[in-house]
Amino acid sequence: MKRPPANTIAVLGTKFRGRVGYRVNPVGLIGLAIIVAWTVVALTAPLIIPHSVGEIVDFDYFGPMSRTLWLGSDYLGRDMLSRILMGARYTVGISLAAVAIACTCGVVLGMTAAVTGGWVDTILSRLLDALNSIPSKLFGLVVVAAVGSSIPVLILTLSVIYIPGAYRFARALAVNVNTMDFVLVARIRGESLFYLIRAEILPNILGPVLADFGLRFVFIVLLLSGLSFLGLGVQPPYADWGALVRENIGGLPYGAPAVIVPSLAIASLTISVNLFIDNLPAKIRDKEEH
Amino acid sequence: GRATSALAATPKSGGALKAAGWSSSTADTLDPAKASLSTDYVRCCAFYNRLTIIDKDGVTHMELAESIESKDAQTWTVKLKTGVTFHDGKDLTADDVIFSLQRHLDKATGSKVAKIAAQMQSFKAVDKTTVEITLVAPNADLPTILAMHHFMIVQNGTTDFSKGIGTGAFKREVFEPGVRSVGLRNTSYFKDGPHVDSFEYFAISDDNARVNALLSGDIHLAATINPRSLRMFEGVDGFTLSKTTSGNYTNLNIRLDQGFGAKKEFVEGMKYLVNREQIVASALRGLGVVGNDQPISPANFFHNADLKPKAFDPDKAKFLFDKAGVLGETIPVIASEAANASVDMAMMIQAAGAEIGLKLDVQRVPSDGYWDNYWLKAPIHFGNINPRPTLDILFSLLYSSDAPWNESQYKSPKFDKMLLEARASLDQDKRRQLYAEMQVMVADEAGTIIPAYLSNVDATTSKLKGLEPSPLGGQMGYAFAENVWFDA
Amino acid sequence: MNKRILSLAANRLAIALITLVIVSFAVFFATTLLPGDTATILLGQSATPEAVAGLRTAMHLDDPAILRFLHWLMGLAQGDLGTSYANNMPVAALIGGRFVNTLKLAAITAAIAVPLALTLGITAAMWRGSVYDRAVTILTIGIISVPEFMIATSAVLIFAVYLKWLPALSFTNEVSTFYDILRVYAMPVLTLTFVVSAQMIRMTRAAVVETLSTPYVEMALLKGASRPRLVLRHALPNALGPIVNAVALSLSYLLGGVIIVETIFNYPGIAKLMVDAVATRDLPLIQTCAMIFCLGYLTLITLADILAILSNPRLR
Amino acid sequence: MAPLVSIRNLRVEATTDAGRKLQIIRGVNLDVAEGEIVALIGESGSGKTTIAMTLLGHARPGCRIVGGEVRVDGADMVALGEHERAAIRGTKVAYVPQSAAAAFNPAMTIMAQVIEVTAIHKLMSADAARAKAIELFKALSLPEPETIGDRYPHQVSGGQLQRLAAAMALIGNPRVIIFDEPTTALDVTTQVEVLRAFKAVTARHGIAGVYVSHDLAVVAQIADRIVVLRHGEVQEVGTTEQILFAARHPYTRQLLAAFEPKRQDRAAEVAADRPVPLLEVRDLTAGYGPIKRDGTPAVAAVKSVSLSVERGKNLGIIGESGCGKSTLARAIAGIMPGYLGQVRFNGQEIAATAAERSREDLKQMQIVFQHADTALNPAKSVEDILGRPLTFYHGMDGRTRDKRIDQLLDMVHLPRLLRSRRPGELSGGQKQRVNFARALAADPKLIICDEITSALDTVVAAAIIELLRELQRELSLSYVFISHDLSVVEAICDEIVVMYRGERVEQLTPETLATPSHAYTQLLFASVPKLDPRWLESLPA
Ligand SMILES: Nc1ncnc2c1ncn2[C@@H]1O[C@H](COP(=O)(O)OP(=O)(O)OP(=O)(O)O)[C@@H](O)[C@H]1O
Ligand SMILES: Nc1ncnc2c1ncn2[C@@H]1O[C@H](COP(=O)(O)OP(=O)(O)OP(=O)(O)O)[C@@H](O)[C@H]1O
Ligand SMILES: [Mg+2]
Ligand SMILES: [Mg+2]
Repeated sequence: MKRPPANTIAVLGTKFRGRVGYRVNPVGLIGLAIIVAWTVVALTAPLIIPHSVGEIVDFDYFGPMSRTLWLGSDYLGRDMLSRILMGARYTVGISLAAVAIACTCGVVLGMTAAVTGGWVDTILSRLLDALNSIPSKLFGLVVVAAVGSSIPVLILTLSVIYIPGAYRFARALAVNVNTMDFVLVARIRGESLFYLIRAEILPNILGPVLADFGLRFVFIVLLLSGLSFLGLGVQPPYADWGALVRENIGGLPYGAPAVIVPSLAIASLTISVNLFIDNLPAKIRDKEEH
Repeated sequence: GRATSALAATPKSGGALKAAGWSSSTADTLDPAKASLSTDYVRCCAFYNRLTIIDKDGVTHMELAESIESKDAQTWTVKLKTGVTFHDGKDLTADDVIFSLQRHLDKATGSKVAKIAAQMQSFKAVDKTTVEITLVAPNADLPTILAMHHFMIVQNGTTDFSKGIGTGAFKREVFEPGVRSVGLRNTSYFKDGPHVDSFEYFAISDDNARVNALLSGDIHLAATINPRSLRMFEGVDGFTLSKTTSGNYTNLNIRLDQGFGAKKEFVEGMKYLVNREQIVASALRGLGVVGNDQPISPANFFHNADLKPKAFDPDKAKFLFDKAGVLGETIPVIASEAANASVDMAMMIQAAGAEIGLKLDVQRVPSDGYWDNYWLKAPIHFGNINPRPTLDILFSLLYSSDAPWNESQYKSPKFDKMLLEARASLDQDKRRQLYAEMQVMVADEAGTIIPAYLSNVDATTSKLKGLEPSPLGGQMGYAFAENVWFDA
Repeated sequence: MNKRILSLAANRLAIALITLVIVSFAVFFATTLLPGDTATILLGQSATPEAVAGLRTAMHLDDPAILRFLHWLMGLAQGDLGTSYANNMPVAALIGGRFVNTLKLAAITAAIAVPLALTLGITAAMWRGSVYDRAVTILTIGIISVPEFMIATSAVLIFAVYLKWLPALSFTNEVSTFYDILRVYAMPVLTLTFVVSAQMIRMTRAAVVETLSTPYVEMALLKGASRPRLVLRHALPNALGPIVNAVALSLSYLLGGVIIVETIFNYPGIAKLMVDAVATRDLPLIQTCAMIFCLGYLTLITLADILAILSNPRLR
Repeated sequence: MAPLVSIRNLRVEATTDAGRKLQIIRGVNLDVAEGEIVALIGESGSGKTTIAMTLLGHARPGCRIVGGEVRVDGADMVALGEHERAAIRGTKVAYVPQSAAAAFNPAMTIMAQVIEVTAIHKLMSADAARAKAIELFKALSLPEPETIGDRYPHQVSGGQLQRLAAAMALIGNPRVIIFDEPTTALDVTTQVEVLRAFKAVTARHGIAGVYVSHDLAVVAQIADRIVVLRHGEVQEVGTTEQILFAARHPYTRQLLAAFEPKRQDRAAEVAADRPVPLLEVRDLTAGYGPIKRDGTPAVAAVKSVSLSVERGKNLGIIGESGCGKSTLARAIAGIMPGYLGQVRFNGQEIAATAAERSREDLKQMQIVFQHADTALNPAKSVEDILGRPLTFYHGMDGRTRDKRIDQLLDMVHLPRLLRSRRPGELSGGQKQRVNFARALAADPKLIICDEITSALDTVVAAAIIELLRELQRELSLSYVFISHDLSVVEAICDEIVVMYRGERVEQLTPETLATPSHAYTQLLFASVPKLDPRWLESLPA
């Protein structure tokens, strides 16, 4: 049933083995390349945008792709290319940061609950259930009202909204692993909780945890625009990609690039992240040479 | 097709009318005093009537009243039409009128027009169909004021308004707040009509969805079309657009009593930094009329046409900002979806500012709670003002020193004096002169920048006839239901 | 065993009640943290201080919020959901029909999305690494990367505006035949299926893949078990914990998160009700909606937890 | 007539994660005629399990059959398509896995898994299958044959599980059965019953068998022919008599020579000046299920057992499969949720659960779990598994740790090249040794060894025994040694506790070993198989 790693991989692998010590998969590599490309765009956006993001450069709206405006214009007649390049900053940066925080916290807490069990488990689980039961819009509004709006607050809010989900999965996965003998072995060695979750549990649930990470990333990218519209975080004239889709949704009937292109940008990023996660480079254990 | 409005023809009877407004919520009400959304107005217009009504040319006519007269503009005599019955069969009487008007004075009612109603000092039922209203001070505009949607006449003693018992063209069949309402033709309506058998009204808050519902034939009228959706109707037959510019506007308010607004040059500079033509062209997609920083729209009889809008002049603005010493400072500007198109306007002003080194920090805040939390409070923010029937109301609401909604904290004793003088006068020419001068004062001295008056476009299937623009607002001043009919 | 399940369920039920109380307090504090109250919001632009004060007194909003909340809580204990501040109607009347609508939509969506997602997830795991598997991954991620409102709007444009096959709006009050149900629910259900399936597909695949590499699955293979049997009988039960959690989380979205679908298809459900309630700071309504979401969520995850425990004999 | 099974020039390759190819089986030929049983013996890790699996057309994950053919009843299992192969598995060829613990699905009842073959191939109705399974359980001397099937795999002992796995293979009436070390976890008395059952079944249906084992005496009883394997190559083939009594190949002779580990006179080494025993267990009662009000568990697997281990001395625990040996070991190690009684270590009473014991106590007392498969984290490499106790207890890292890992591997006779592998890429015996090496890494004072040589060939097993002795001499270690291999117990233990049905029935010393008093013990010793092909038949039924 279980397939040996595809042979194409091995070929590539042998090439890299000497220097890198990692086995990389071409599909994962493509994913990584796209992520890196968007990251570079995010970092250099202010330098490469042809127009300022707020400037109205087209008398028309939802303009088509043209020689002057490569990706057409948006609903106000602003340059879409510039807006998307700048949008990469928010979508890539904020989403990655938020998903990293959400998943790290969620997974660590989930594993802790599973390994510790007892009342720690009960309390953690119920608290996070309660947190998850609060509608996220209400939560967002409260945050804006209570702490105001800034990028760090936005990132934290996104993370908090998605911690309970990550927690549930990690816990569900970890309780199963926790019943295995090898965890018992580590326990009677006197290992600390931290070691148990990091070294014994995590490697055995990594696959699903990463899949969850990938999904959560997508959710966060999408929720980001929702929160921006609540006034949390990204402020005009800047906009993340989700917000670009949202503000230009009126262009959908006309097939305007202003709504299609940011959607494609989101899809390219989220698909890449997921492909990369599905095909993470693996450290090569076998160090023997012939 | 983009024909503006159908020619009057003989109305036909029958058909089930379905129409969609753009917002509704659980706060939907059939209490005219509390009506706040356009959907509330539409429903109230369908179920109730007012004493007076304003026609498409802005002229006041009688509706439930036979006549309204006064010699001194302070004591008014209202004579009611006879033979008008409520949906439950009871006759309309003077007591109903007094109850309906007096309600607004009771704080517990939560009336939206409590402030305006407060000038009505006492009511007296002279006989079964005559009411005498005495005002605190003379006001020549009373008949026009009574045409406001909030002054719809309800039955004496009503406590449960969800039944919607009025004298209107439709009898309430269904009323689910935030969902929909259905009215059936009132067969004993005192006027002609209504023409349609039933009227279902609900809200589709998503702009595209509303247009799509119309295009797919699910509804017959879609109110308040987003300017960017107009293209959807290009090259499609069978739909009619109806445009109204009634004096609704979104404005930038700079409070003169605090922050940057305290510097006169800054406020003046901002007025030159606003590219009004561009706002109309890009943000409103042509659905607007360039404004000149005062609230009286060209649709109003007293509009001062000589007052030209300030030209977009970044250099002059820069000069003024330099003088005020604000260049290089970060100036927060609050905008919100709650104030129609304000975020777009803010971004356009921001972009213009960026060109000359003025750093405007546009903060988009949630529409939820905007009016309560930011409007009137933040040093620089946007507002959105609905049309009012009289100029006096607008000025006393927004610009007199004691105005409850003095958005820029504009205080001018001279202005206050002129306002009182105009109100009490029955001499139209004198009033016109005073009002013209006051418009200039507001445009030059107040901190409210009114770049444009917004137009409203409603779309209907071409089969629906009889919809005409009204200065009171879209959807025929919200009273379309009893006036429209289906043409085969 | 049955006794064990019963005591487990009873235990969880008790804890769920406590969670419910925690949530209701949390929602209460969240609501009071929001600026503005019902009176100011109802009065909107015309909220002058006197007007607000007057309305407040009239609506009995002058009592401290916590008292009103406790009052509501006591009422709840007696089955009374209270009266809406915004329009003075009993909350139960406001929610009734809309709640049923929400349940209908959720049930139909679940009936379609869950089997579909599980099938896709399981088959992708079965043929993992294949073109099929990759295609499923890319399609799922691709589809959920498209914002919900865009899916819904596109569906309306295609099926209602251009093809004219379906109504653009879901008039639930006009449903009488099965054909009507099909027409009315087709697009909302399609949209929601797209939205909620991804999580189930991906997590199912990941969890099943993980268990497929265990020795007992290899042993089953050596017994001559077919691929479907390997996956369904051997891998799936051991991957059930995370899968039921994914299903529970996805379905809980259907109870409170379908605001966009409700708006675009004009479907009267309780998600929009909650948004309205928050907008008007209508405490009894907010609380009741929150309780409904919370109860739905807790029911789902409690079921998930119990199933997960049952699926692993070592946890029993 | 063509043989029922014929393997020609079989070559199996493993691919490491770096893409490097390792030859595991290098051109093996093998024939099994109808009704014949061929034993595969040889070094642990020589490829026995791998060959056995190829008979089902299967190679372990990471491995691939790269050449040769494997014909079973005419069909080439290598070339067949997935469906045809599946149709043959379980009906024509069945497999008794080496590690029953890992081969059972933890989420299904045992019965469901045992009769699954009949359901897959639609051989009989479920009721008939269940009845047949119960018959098999009885034949295999399983306790409570009627209800044991309703339990889950973790609720039965190691030896029970192994027999259940055999039942799982037998139920489909296959023509060829592959027994991969099917009796390693069985005590000798049970083993006798099981071997008889095997013989009876194979004889009755003319079943051909491939029998993988390390226990030459067992092989002697059951096999018609023996194939000796080393490094993936056949060393020698012959009839049982030939191989056992006239082996030509030096490796075969080595295997035979190591069969009976030498007893050693250890009396002299005993240091009598230490009055406090290292480990003392008093009236220990432990078991499973909910704890009753009086503190005893619902199912008591160990009842009021007392024992003590002197410093530098070894205690053997023997007894029937399922009599509670592992439970006792687990209770001592502090991993039973609760027990009654007292455990004293180093003269002090220690807490009932490991979580409450001090790190030093934990380090001093190590336990080696019976099932190496489940006790090794499948996601970690051997290097990490062995390195952790070194780092954890001794703070080693870098090169010192690497060196120590290599030493440990050498000690348990594992090639150093194995350090980068994961448990899934090791043979049964290799896993067992890693498991044991991990306990050694802690440098404890006491090791509780639960079946640490069961999967090892005689040569390696002898070497491990030698290692134990050596360590004991140098570091004055003590062992609690649980084993079914009485010769090993005899060879290494100073005292032997015999358990029966959860109770301690007798304590013996090597001197009194010859004259046990309890009836069960007598039966036990009588059941130790001899290297004589006719021994089994000669036993009274
Ligand atoms: N995936 C793999 N990668 C590399 N080597 C492997 C892999 N799987 C098995 N091996 C090696 O193949 C050899 C044969 O393993 P096999 O399990 O057949 O041995 P065995 O003879 O059954 O040993 P034992 O008696 O210990 O069970 C072993 O040396 C093992 O380390
Ligand atoms: N989790 C459990 N629940 C119930 N009974 C159990 C459980 N685990 C083991 N048992 C039973 O307890 C008894 C003792 O088991 P134990 O594992 O200690 O036996 P053992 O002496 O080690 O046998 P073997 O030599 O076969 O490994 C067995 O009869 C077994 O069926
Ligand atoms: Mg083996
Ligand atoms: Mg045991």
